[in-house]
Amino acid sequence: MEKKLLHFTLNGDPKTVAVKPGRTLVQVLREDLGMTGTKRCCNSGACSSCSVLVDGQVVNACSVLACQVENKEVSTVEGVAEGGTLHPLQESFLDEGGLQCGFCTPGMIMAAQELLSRNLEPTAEDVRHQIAGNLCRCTGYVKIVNSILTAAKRMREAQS
Amino acid sequence: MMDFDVTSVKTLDEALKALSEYGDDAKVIAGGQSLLNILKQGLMAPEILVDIKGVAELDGLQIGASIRIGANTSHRTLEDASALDETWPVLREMEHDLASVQIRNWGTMGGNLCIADPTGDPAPVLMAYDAEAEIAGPEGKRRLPLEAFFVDYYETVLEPEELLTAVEAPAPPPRSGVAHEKFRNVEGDAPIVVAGVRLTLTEDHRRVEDVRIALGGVAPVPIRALEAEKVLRGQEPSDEALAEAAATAPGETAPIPDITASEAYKKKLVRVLVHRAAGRALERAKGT
Amino acid sequence: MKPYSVLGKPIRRVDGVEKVTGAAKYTVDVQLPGMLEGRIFRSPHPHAKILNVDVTKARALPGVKAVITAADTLKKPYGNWRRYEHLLDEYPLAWDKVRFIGDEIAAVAAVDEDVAEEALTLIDVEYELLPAVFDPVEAMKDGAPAIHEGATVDHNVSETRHIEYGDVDEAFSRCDRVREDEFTLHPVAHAAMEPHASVATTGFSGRVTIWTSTQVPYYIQILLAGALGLEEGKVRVIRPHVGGAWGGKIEMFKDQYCAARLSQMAGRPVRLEYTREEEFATTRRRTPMKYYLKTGYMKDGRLVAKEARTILDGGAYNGMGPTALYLTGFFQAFPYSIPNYRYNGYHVYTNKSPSSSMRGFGGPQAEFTCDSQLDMIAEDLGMDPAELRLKNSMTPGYEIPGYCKVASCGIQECIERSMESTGWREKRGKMPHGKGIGMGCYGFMSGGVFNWINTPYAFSGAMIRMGVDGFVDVYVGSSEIGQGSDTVMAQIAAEELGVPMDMVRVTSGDTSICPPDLGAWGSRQTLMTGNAVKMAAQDLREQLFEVARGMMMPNIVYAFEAKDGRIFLKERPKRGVDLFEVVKVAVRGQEGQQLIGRGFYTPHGKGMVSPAFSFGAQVSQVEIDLETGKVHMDQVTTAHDCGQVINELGVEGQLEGAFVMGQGYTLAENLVTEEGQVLNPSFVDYKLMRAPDVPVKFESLLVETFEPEGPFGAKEAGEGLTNPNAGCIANAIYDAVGVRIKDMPITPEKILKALEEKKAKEKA
Amino acid sequence: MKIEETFRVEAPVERVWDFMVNPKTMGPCVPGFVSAEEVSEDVFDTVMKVKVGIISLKMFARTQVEEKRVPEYMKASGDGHDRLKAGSFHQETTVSLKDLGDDATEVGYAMNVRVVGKLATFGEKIMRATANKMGAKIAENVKKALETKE
Repeated sequence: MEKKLLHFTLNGDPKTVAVKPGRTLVQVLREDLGMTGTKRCCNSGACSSCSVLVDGQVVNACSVLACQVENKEVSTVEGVAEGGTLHPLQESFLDEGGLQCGFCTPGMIMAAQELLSRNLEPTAEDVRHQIAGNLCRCTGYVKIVNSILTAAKRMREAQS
Repeated sequence: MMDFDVTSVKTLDEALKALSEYGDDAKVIAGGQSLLNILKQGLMAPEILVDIKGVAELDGLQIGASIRIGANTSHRTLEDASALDETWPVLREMEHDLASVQIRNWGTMGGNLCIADPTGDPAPVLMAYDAEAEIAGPEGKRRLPLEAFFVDYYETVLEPEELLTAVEAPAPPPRSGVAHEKFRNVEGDAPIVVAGVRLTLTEDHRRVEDVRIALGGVAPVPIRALEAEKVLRGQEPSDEALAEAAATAPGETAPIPDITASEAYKKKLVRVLVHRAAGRALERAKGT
Repeated sequence: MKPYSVLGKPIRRVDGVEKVTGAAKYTVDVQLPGMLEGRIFRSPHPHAKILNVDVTKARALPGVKAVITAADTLKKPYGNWRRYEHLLDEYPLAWDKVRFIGDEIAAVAAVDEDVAEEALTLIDVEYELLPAVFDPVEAMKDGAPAIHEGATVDHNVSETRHIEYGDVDEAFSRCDRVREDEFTLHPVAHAAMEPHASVATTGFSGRVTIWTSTQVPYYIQILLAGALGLEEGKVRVIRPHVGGAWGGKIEMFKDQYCAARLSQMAGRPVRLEYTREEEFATTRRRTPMKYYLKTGYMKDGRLVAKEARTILDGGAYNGMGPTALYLTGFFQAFPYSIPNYRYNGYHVYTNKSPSSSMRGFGGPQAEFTCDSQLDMIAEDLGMDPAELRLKNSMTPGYEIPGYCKVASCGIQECIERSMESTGWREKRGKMPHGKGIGMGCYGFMSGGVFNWINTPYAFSGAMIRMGVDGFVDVYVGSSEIGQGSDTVMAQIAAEELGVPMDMVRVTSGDTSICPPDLGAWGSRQTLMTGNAVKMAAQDLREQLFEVARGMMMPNIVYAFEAKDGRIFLKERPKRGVDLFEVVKVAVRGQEGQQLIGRGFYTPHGKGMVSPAFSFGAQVSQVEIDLETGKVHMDQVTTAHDCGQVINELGVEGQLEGAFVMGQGYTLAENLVTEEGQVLNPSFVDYKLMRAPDVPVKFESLLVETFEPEGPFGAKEAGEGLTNPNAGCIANAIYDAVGVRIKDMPITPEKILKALEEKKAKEKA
Repeated sequence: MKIEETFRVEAPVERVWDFMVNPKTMGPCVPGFVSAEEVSEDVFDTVMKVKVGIISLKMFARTQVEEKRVPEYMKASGDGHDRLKAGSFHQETTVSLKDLGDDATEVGYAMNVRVVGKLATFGEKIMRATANKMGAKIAENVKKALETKE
């Protein structure tokens, strides 16, 4: 099938890529743009390892046709740390032990980032609900939930 | 294999034109949260996808005497719509617990209904709310009750050149309560059985004036439990009456056994969920 | 309070920053110029003769660069069982027969995945279908189809294991009571988030370099070299970050062989990544077992004799099944002192994907059956099941002659502390119908003393170099697979050398740089590689002291100490020098001497299983929906004895993760097959626990003992933690609603059915 | 996946037999049937269009008659796959006829299909859902074809 030009913003930078119409966003990010921070794990929208933000909303990049993000803003885990300093979410994942093998971590962080962008005072239940789609085989989620709550707390403190 | 062309349309007319042009070779994609999985498996090989996600006139809610949900409205939009709390709160409840946030953000109400997976969450709730489907085609628009929209397992009444444009549900009559129940063994997972109930009391709150019981996951299509409704209609709103109706419902179902549960167990779940949903609907009706 | 500066504290993972920023490279992220995409052609039949394989059409497809079939292989069986050749039953590509749906027949490398997939559809194979058998008991019957024609295979039984000590029959004859039960255990998938994947490239020198997702780089080097007919030095295995493994990556898999072979033939790098469907349907599974258990005991609760029999559904090939066969028998007698014990296990071929090692390596099956039966015994005696466990649990110094010696053992304290903190005595049997509390106990090995490949010895090695760049470089062959071993090794080195963590760099899992190490299986890294690292650090420290002595010229011979980046006189701490001044003097001094410490470890005379054992007790509290049978996990408390805690954060993480994995094993996960076809090879249909399912309250009690054989007294904290989950949940369910489910998984449907049958009985 | 039906046809057993052993006449009774070609004696190539809900696949199969006991029993087996090889299947079919006298026949029809590949794993539920209906439809079509006087 003919390739078509796709224009979108990736972590703030304008991108133009020629892609086949049948390609998914995760393929374009990982294969065509070499942005391998976003992981492909189940390729069926059931594990959310490939979570990225599209116009600020978290989606499964394996279940989004690349051509559907035309003119939209996509952010990935590579864009979370700014100016060489880690995001509070990343710091608290390290402090709370919110990761082990790390394969689900980029997706977790993107899902958490969406939550905190809407609600800086989440309860543990809010957090568990937000990451219900994100599978993790290592941690049992306990320390991931703690990490996100700690990040929220730190971000609140930084604001006040 | 994902080897197809995609044409992104911006208006309903463009969409319909594209569909009548390509006919059987085309499939409609909105959010594609289910469709893409089927395409990846190679279980369907369309020449072209008609991408309607950008059709603004199919997106969003119109709230008045009834609620009109554009086919392109995302699950997340419904989940966040506080304007529903007054009259259609259970739509929000249901959406809040549908699949994962990632899927709610990109998946649409129209897509969910058109895939016609009988275990889908929205259909039974919408059927309880007495919703209608609005379909656009070459000959213009037609409307039909949502329960008539589903024909068979993963099959709807839509002709290849037709498009679901919206679902519309009236405000429940006064003294009504609505509730949604579902069972799943793992949270955040697809439900095994879903129940939606709308229960309306008589003015004196002494009798059940009307009731609608809708079920998902217990037949090739979402169904109404009409016998169970009959049992309850006109009765005193006692727990016994609810229990009797709930006990009737399983007889109206024909669940497909699968690796998640046997036919017998699904029937048991029907009784439990109908009883619970009816109970909560009754409480809400009393509160009005 | 121990004098440690980095041990026993919650320490950030050394690989953490890379992982939270997306910078960490996993095998699936490796991209090389000109890299081809590989795909594997698999059998659609559970059992068939291969009459003909025709790949001419596939080879002719534009964009296809290489296609391999058995004709391009050495047709030599391979596997971890090099020391037990009769167990080698698997070939790089099937040539005579296919034995399960998914058996590998051919592989292609093409310019992209679309072309590769199209090429697969152009491969034509002629089969002669053979009758298939899917149930191990059926497979053992006369006239069942023979899946392998090995001289040592009889009625599809590929291996048997026997364990016996004490006088079992005599002991049974003097027991007050005897209880017999049968259990069925189901298959589950490792379901690591990162699929099996390899990227291989062949240089003009003929040297193969492979990046691969594995627990055992050293094994892969040997096995791949063997399968390709190369000297081991001609194969370099690099293990990038690994996205989970749990025993699912301790063997050579076809992605590794095919990527390497295809890269040889195409002369270009080849990536071969399994799809999620291939992960579920064609790799490995936790071994399904039929378990028969007979226990004899006295009225006072003393366990006197036990007999266990298992039939393992091995699937189409041995995998590591025979080890699971042995270990499930061995740990059936853990962590209790049972003086008379007999075990007979049978490993049986069936036409399904092979079952093999998975976290616990037979332990979860052993403890589920053992703990379930113990509670039934306690009820029979009218005893508190926790008291029964206290009465019979092992104590330090416990010995099973000829099998193992248990030096450190904190099981009793674990039981007591988990009882206290959960209010066991107030709760057990006293909560309202539907709520329940249950206990499970466990013990597990800290690394196997055995090795399957080439030598009988388990070994680990380490090398530590200090350079003028101000860093300590630790080189180990251990495998960081997410469990945190790199962090543990860094802590041990930092502690021993008295330097801060951020001065230590760990390089692991590259066979051309790191010392050989058997890798990550059997919970061996902390104890075995840890000992090697400690020894290397001591060796290096002595070298530093020597130089320091030359610098400081103390007039009498003082003992030196290294701490906080300084080397000083033990008795006069003020007199000292900066550690890196010492390094600089040594390296830049007139001798130009290099500071490299060597360390190695291999257990000798440590019995047949392990030099040391971890122990623990787990208490779970559940609430059950009496109308649907659904189990809600309220709370879990685990008291774990891992000797000296190295990294608190790491141990807790392992405890929590292991429990939730076990919760899935017990309540939801099940790899369902029908006539050999896996029906749920996706995360849509295979149910892993999700965040809202896990216990809201999770309590980890770290019971510290000192293990003389472990580095700083440390033991394992990884696999053993999966062993008690199923039993303790099953026992809590029984306490809640009085039904005992003996066939796993314990689904809501089974619970509800049992509840109804119970009601019916009570009526009658 | 099993498709089983036992039904009564108002037609003499010989006629039912001739009808059911001939793919040209029997084929059209199977929903989705497209064509059947005789390759050699008792070997047929058939094309089916499987359309189950959203799933729509063209399946190519070769069927071989393995056992015939005129006019009461026939066993046939076959292998097939779809164009993209998303799925392949192996099927065994037995037809047994019982003469009920006065021009009526009892037909026992059993088809055991083993589908593998994505079609089986993804389509599992969908196919189970339709298996029963499939059997009923076949029976209905056979009756219609045979009971209408020619």
